[in-house]
Amino acid sequence: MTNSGIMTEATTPAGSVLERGRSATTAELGNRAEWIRLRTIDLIDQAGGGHYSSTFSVAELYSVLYYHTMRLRHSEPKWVDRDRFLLGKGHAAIGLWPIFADLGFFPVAWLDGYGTLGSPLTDHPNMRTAPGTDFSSGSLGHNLSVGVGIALAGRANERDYRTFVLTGDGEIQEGQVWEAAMAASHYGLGNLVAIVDANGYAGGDGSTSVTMNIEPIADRFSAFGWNTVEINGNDIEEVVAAFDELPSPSSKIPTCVIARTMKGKGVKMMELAPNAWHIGKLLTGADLVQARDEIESRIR
Amino acid sequence: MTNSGIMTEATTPAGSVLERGRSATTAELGNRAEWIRLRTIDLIDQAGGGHYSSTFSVAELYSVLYYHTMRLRHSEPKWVDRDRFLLGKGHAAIGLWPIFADLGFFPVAWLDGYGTLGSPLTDHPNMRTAPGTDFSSGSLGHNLSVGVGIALAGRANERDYRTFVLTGDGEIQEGQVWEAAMAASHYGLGNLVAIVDANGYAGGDGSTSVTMNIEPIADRFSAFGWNTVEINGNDIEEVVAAFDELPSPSSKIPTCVIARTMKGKGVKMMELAPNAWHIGKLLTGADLVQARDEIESRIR
Amino acid sequence: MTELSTEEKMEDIFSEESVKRAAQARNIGAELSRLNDVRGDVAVLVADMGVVAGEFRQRHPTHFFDLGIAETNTMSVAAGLAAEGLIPFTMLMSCFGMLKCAEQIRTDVASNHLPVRIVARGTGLALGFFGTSHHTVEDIAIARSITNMTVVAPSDFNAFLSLVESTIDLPGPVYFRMSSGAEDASVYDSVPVIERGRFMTVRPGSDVTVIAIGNGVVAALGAAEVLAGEGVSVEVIDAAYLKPVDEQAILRAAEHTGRILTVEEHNVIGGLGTIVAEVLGRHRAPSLLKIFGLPDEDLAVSWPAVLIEHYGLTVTGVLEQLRQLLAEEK
Amino acid sequence: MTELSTEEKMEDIFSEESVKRAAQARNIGAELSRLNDVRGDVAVLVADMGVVAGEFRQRHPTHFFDLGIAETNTMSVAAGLAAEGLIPFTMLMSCFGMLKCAEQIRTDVASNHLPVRIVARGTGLALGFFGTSHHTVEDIAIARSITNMTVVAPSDFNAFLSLVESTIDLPGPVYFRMSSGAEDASVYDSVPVIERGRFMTVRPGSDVTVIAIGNGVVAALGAAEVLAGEGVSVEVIDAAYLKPVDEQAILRAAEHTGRILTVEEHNVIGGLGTIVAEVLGRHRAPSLLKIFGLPDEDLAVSWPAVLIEHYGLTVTGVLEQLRQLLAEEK
Ligand SMILES: Cc1ncc(C[n+]2csc(CCOP(=O)(O)OP(=O)(O)O)c2C)c(N)n1
Ligand SMILES: Cc1ncc(C[n+]2csc(CCOP(=O)(O)OP(=O)(O)O)c2C)c(N)n1
Ligand SMILES: [Mg+2]
Ligand SMILES: [Mg+2]
Repeated sequence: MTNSGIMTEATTPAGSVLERGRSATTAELGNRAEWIRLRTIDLIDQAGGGHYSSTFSVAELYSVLYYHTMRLRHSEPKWVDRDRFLLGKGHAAIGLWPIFADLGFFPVAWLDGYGTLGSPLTDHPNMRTAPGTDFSSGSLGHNLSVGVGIALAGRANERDYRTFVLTGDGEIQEGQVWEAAMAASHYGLGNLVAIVDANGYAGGDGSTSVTMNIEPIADRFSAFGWNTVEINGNDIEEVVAAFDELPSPSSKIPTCVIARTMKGKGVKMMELAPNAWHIGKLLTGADLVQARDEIESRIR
Repeated sequence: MTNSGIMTEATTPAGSVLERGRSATTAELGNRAEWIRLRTIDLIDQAGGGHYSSTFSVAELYSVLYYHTMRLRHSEPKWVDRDRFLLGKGHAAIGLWPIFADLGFFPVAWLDGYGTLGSPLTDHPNMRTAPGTDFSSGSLGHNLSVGVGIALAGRANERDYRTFVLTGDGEIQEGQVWEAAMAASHYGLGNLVAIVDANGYAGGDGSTSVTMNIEPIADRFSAFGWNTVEINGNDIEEVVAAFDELPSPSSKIPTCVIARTMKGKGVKMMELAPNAWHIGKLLTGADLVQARDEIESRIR
Repeated sequence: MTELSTEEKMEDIFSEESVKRAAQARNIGAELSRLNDVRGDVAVLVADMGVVAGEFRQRHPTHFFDLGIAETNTMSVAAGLAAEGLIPFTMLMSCFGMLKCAEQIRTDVASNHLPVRIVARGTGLALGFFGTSHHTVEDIAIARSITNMTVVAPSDFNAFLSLVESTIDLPGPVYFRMSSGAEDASVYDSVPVIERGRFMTVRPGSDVTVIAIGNGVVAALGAAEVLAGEGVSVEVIDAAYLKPVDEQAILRAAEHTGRILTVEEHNVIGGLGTIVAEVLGRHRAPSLLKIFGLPDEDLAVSWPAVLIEHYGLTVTGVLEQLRQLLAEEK
Repeated sequence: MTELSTEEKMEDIFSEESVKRAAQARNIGAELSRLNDVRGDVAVLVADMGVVAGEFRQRHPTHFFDLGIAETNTMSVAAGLAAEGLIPFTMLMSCFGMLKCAEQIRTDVASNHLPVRIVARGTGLALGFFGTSHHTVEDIAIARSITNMTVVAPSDFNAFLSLVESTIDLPGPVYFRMSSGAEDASVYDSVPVIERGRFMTVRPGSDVTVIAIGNGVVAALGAAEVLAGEGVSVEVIDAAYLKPVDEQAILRAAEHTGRILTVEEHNVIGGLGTIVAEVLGRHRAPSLLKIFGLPDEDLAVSWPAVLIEHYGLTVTGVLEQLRQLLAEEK
C-alpha cells in the first residue's frame, strides 16, 4: 500500500527535531491511525499471527504520540533528549513498526522481513534489535517500573524528557504496576505519564469486570498519588487535548491518562468479539477485504 | 513472671469453643496486651534477638483478636471452624507464642526453648512446626494472597469462618498485596479482614512518608473495592468496636481495618526511636528494668 | 527449512486449533474435571486466559478461580487453598510460572509441603513467537533447586495423565513441565505406569543412549528409527522424572552403551544435561556425553516450529547429534 | 557446640555491630561512594533498610533510591536506570533477590544486556534466624541458568572489591553472591586480581583439592592448616567465578589430586557441587568427588553461627569431610 492521504515524516530530513505539540490536523492524525490499522493487518497477514484487537484500540494513541505529542529527532532513535515511550502491553508492538520506519528509525524495507526468523522486529518489542524501542517488553506489568527508572534517570541526569508508558488495562492487574505507581508519586515524577488502554478486556473471554475487576481505575491511581485524566482514547481530539495539557516534566505529580477505548476499534467484527480476536485468529478471505474496506473508508 | 491480674484461658477446658465476641473487660484486654509486651521482652532476652517495636504496636490487636473477637476452640488449633489469623508481618510472631500456649495450642514449656536450635517456635511463624499458626510467613506481602485463598476455600467448602490477615504498613508496599486486594473485592470476600498495622515505619530509618509513602491507606483500599475503618489500634475499646462491627462473613465486601498504632508502643525509648528498635538492639541493664517497669505500671 | 503454512504456524497454544483440541475429550480441563467428579477436592486456578481450563470452568465453577494477570498472587492463593485441603492446579503460561513465582513457590508452597500442582504450559520455545520474554528455558534449574519439589516432564498426554494421577495424593508440590508435545505428541499408546523417580525406557538399544524430555523424546524415537535402518541400535529414555531423578538409569546407560546424548528444550545450563552430567560426575561413571539443548545465548524469536527446526530439536537434528556422538572415540 | 554470647549471636547483618562496621571505611557503601566520585554513573538502590547503603546515601543523594519493600519494582527500576547509562547496584536481602526477582532479572536486565549489579547480602544461612523464608540456597542455580549473567561469589571484602572493579565496565549484569564473610572474612591480604572466569588457588596442595565459595573458603583454609600438620597437602581453591566457570581449574584438580571436595552454603542441588560434578561428567574426567553443602531438606532455623556449626560448614566440619574423602579408595 502507499501512504497517499496520510501525513508522513518520510520526507523530513534526518536529524530534524520533531517538536512537542507540533502541528497536525485531526484529519491527518485520524488518517494516520487508520494507516496504523491497515499496516497492522498487512504485517499480521505477512507473519501469520499477531494481536489485531489490542493494536487497534491504541491506534489513535500511537498516532497522536508519535505525530504530535512526543519530542523526537528524525532518524535518531537514541537522541538523548527524545521523549521516551515504553509499551507495557508489548503485544501491540506491531503497530509501532510502520511508524518507526516512517520516522527513519530503521529502513522501511525491514518491515518486509517481519515474522521471519532473525527479523529485528518481533511480536513484543526488543530494544536490542528494533531501533526506536526505548525498552523491551513482553511480561505485562514491568514497564511502568522501568519507566520510573528512566524518569528517575532523567532527574539524576538533569534532562527534561518525558517518559510515557502505555499499559493494558488487564496489565494493571499485575501488582508490580502498583509498586511502580507508588514509587512514581513518592519520587514526584511529573516527567512520567502512564496511559492505560482501558479497552475493557484482557486475554480472557469475558470483560475484566468478569475476569478480574480493575475499576475504578482513576480512583486507584489517584489514591496512589497520581493526577488522572479520563478520555475517549479513540477520539483524536480528546487524545491531543489530554497530552497538550500535561503538566511540565519538572512538576511533581505523575499523570495517568485513562484512555477509554474499544478493543478491536475500527473493525466491526472485532469490536463485537474483541477477545476472539485477542490472539489466535487470522483475517482471511472476505473478512480480510471487509476489514480493510471499513478502515479505508474512514481515511479522509 | 506469673499471669496474676491477667485474664487467661489456661484453665479453660480443652475443646471448649471460645465464641466470637465473648465477654472481656477493657481492663482485662489491656492487661493482656501488656502481658504480651512483657512476654515478648522475656522471649527476646532468652533468644538474644527479635522485633520489640513491631510486636508492641500490635499487642492490643493480638489481645482483642485472641481473647475477644475470634472464634476458636481451646487446645484445638486445627479446629475446622475456627477463625483464621495470618500474620503477614511475621516478624511479630514472638508475641503470639505466649498466647498460643495460653490457649492450649501447645505446652507452655515450649516457650522455654524459644531461640534454640530445633524450637518449633521461630522468629517468623512456621505452620508446620508451631500449632496455631494458620500459615507461615517471612516474606512480606504474601499473606493477604494466602488469606484470599483461605477465604475462597471457606466459600467453596461452605464454612463461615473469618480470615484475618495482619499486615505491616511497610508490607503494603509489596505489589502482591494489591493483587490480593483486587482479587478479594472481585470475589466478594466479606469473610476476609485485612488489618494494616499503620505504625508509620517500615525497616528504614525514616518514616514511610520519607522512605516510600503509603498514604492515604484508606483511599487505596477503598479504591480497590474494600470497606475501610480507621481506628487507634492501641486503644482496646476502638479495636473491640471495630471488630464487633465487622459485616457478616457471608457479606460481599472485604473489610480493611487501618489500625493507627505506635511502633514500640508502651516503652517510651522505643516510641521515640521506633526504628532503632526494629531489629538489632537488645534491652539490657537499666533499660530492661525501665521498660518492664513502664509496662507493669499499666497493669490494672 | 520446511515452509510452514499459516495454519501450521498458528498451532501454538492459543490458536483456534488448540482451543478446538481443548474442547475434545483428551485435554487437561476435561481430565481435571473427571478427577474432581471423583474426589471433589481439585481446584483449578488461572491467571487470565481461562480458556485453558476447558470444561472445568463450567463443570466445577465453585472450584475454578481466575486471578487475572497476577501470577504471584495466583500462586499464593493456591497455597491458601491447599492449606484448606484442596489440591489446586495452577495453569500458567510457563514463562510466567516458575521464573516469575519462584519465591512464592518456594516459600508459600514448597516450604510448607503444600500439594499445589503447577502445570506450566508452553515451556522451552513453545511461546517463542511472542518474544524472548516468553521463552521458558530456566525452569528446570529453578524447580529442582527448590526443596520438597517434585519435577516431572510429561512427553505426551498419556504420560501427563499417568503423572497427574500417580502424584495426586502426594503431600508436596509437583511441577509439570509441559512441552507443547505433552498435549499432542504420541509416545505412549496407553497411559503408562511411571514410578516415582523412574525414567522410562521407550525403546531399547545397545549402541548409544538418548535421554530426552518433552518433544525431544519424539525426535529421539524418530532418529532411532532411522539409525535402526543403518544397523545402529539406539536406546531412548524418557526422563519423565527430573526430581527425584533416576540415578540408576543414568549409571546403567553409562555402563551399558557408554555413549549418552541428552535432548531438552531448556538452557544447556541447569536442565537435563546438567542433571545427567552431574550424576556421572558424582559417581565417577565415565561415559561419552553430549548435551543437546538450547544454547546459553540470546535465543531467536519466531514460530515454535521454526525455532525447533532452527535449534535442531528435530529428528534430523537429533540424528546429526547421534552421528557425531557415535563417531567419537570411547 | 560452642556457646555464643548474645553479642556474637547478634552479629547478623542488621545488628548494631554491623551498622558500626558499615560506618567504617571498608564497607560496600563507602566503596560505591568512592567509585561514584570517580565515575559519576553509579547508582545504589535498596528496598527498604537503606542503612545498608552506608554513606552512599548522604554522599550521592541524587543517585540513591529507596524503593520501599518492593523488590521486583526495585529490579525493574534498576533496569530503567541502566538503560539510561547508569550502573545501578541493587542491594537486596539475598532471600528477596534472585528468588523473588528472577523474572525481572532475566527479562528486564539480562535479556537486555543491562549493567545492573545485584549485590545479594546474606546468602545461605546468614539470615537464618528469621526463618526458612530467609534462607537463600537456590540462588546460584537460578543465576547460572540465566543467559548473559555473570555470577561471582566473593569470599572476602578484598575479593569483593576486586570483582566490583574488574566487572564495572561489563555491559551485562553481575550477580554478587555475598556470604556473610564477603564483608568481614579474611582470605586475601590485599585486593587480588581475579580474571574473568578464573578460580583462585588460595593454597597449593597435592593430595586433595577443596573447591569452595564464600565462608567455605575460610573453613577450608583452616582445615588445610590442620591437615598440613599431619603431613597431608590440601589444595584450596576459591571459586570466585561461578559463571563463566573455570572448567580448566576443575579438570586440573581432577588430574592433579583426583580427590575433590566442594564446600558451599547452598542447596547441594544446583550450586557449586553441581557445577563441578557437571564439568567432570561432561569431560569424562573421573575424580573422587564429595559435594558438601546444605542438604536438600527443610533447613533448620537459628542464629547463623549456630546453623553453620549445625551443618558443619566450619573448620571441623570440612576437616571431617576431607578425612572421609581421603579415606576413599581411588
Ligand atoms: C506477566 C504476563 N502474564 C501474561 C501474559 C500473557 N498475555 C499477553 S496479552 C494478555 C492480555 C492483556 O490484556 P490487556 O493488558 O488488557 O491488553 P489488551 O490486549 O487488552 O490491550 C495476556 C494475559 C503476559 N504477556 N505477561
Ligand atoms: C519481602 C520482604 N522484604 C523485606 C523483608 C525484610 N523486612 C523485615 S521487617 C521489615 C520492615 C517491615 O515494616 P512494616 O511492614 O511496616 O512492619 P513493622 O515492623 O513496622 O510492623 C522488612 C523490610 C521481608 N521480611 N520481606
Ligand atoms: Mg485490555
Ligand atoms: Mg510499620
